[in-house]
Amino acid sequence: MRTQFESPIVLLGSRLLSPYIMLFGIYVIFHGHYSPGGGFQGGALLASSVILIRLSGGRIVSRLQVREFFTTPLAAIGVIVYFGTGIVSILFGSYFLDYEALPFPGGLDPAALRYYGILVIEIGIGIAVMAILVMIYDHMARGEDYV
Amino acid sequence: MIWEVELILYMFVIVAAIVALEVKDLLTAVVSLTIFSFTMALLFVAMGGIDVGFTEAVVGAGVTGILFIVALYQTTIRTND
Amino acid sequence: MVAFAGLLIYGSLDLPYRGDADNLMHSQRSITDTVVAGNYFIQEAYNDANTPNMVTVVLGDYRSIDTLGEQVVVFTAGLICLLILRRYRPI
Amino acid sequence: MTIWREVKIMYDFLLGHYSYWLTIILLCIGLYGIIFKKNLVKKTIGLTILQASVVLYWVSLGSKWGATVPVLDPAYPASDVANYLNPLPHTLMLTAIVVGVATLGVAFALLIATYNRYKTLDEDEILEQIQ
Repeated sequence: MRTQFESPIVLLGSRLLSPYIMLFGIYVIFHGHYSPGGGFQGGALLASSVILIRLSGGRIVSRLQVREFFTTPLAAIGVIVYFGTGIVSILFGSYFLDYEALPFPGGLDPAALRYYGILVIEIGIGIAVMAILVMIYDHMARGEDYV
Repeated sequence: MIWEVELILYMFVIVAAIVALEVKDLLTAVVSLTIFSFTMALLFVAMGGIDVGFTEAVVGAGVTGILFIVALYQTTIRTND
Repeated sequence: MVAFAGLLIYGSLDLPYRGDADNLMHSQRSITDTVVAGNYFIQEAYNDANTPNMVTVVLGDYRSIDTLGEQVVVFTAGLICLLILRRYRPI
Repeated sequence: MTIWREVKIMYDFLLGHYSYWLTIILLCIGLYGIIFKKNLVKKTIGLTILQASVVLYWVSLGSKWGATVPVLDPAYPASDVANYLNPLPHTLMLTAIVVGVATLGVAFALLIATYNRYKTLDEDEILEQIQ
């Protein structure tokens, strides 16, 4: 099963649709406190918007958006953001991943500090899930084309 | 939890699962699996798990279908059963 | 396979009714007189983290080490894909 | 009047147990696909169905009659736990689905490596070539 052909209509439709999917993914990550959503869903939406361009445009067009080189460091950054939050909360005198000692400015009470701590963690999850799904797609679609 | 709706969705899910396993063409099987995943997401929402339904609708109906298609593109579509 | 299904269905006859609010997992105190986790999450989630969505609070605050392990599993799966499918150049 | 009471008990029993039975049927369909199908892609489809059925069982355990979704609404006080669903199974299954997709990627990587080596996906032909 190796048949493929170029179609400008598919590329145009994907380019029309992809930014709105990406915007909705970012909205889902940042609005996950008040409605269903969160890091996993938002990351999967961001990954699907990137994969849509890669699937319709091919390798040359998709290099303009997210380079294939950047996916693995981005996944590592996502894990490090999560883990670093726990380490920072240890350094400021609390348990591992207990957010009530995080150094946010403004003199907030522990409930509000937990609110922002959860937000930081959701961003880390979103970056990691997006990068890893795109990475799996890249290495599967590359296959035997590369040397 | 409206049990009539859940019963109809259960019937759809079981029929889609049987079709996905028994059909001869692998592309048809993948499309039927996508229908299975999306109906499963509707079933989660009918049971009240909206976060689980959202995740299944994004991941199961979107990314899984693309990964199956790419795997078929890299390998073969020929099957014996 | 039919015998296996019949065995599982026979085993499911003694399960509690689905959706009954008086189940053991939905009750206020467990049989050893400790607080059941789900009810504690429902009652105290908004007071602890100012967040209306309880699933987010349980995911990010109460069981955050679980989520950390899950993210490491996903990262490892991506690395395994990279290591299996990468072609090394012949020297 | 005693016959109606028997019918009512039977109706409640069926209403409380039918989802367990249909979930068990779904699990057996997935297990049949794993065991008896010879193509590796069909086996992967069977794995997906099996995982979805287990997720469905957990979500169905967390449901209550007359309760609303676990997002806090000021109209329903949170002190009464019968107003809200149990959020713990939802959280566990949320992570399980994403881990399932990542491990499905690993399965596809192994499958592509197998095809590049043996040029087939049928189980019997692979076993013949190994002999």
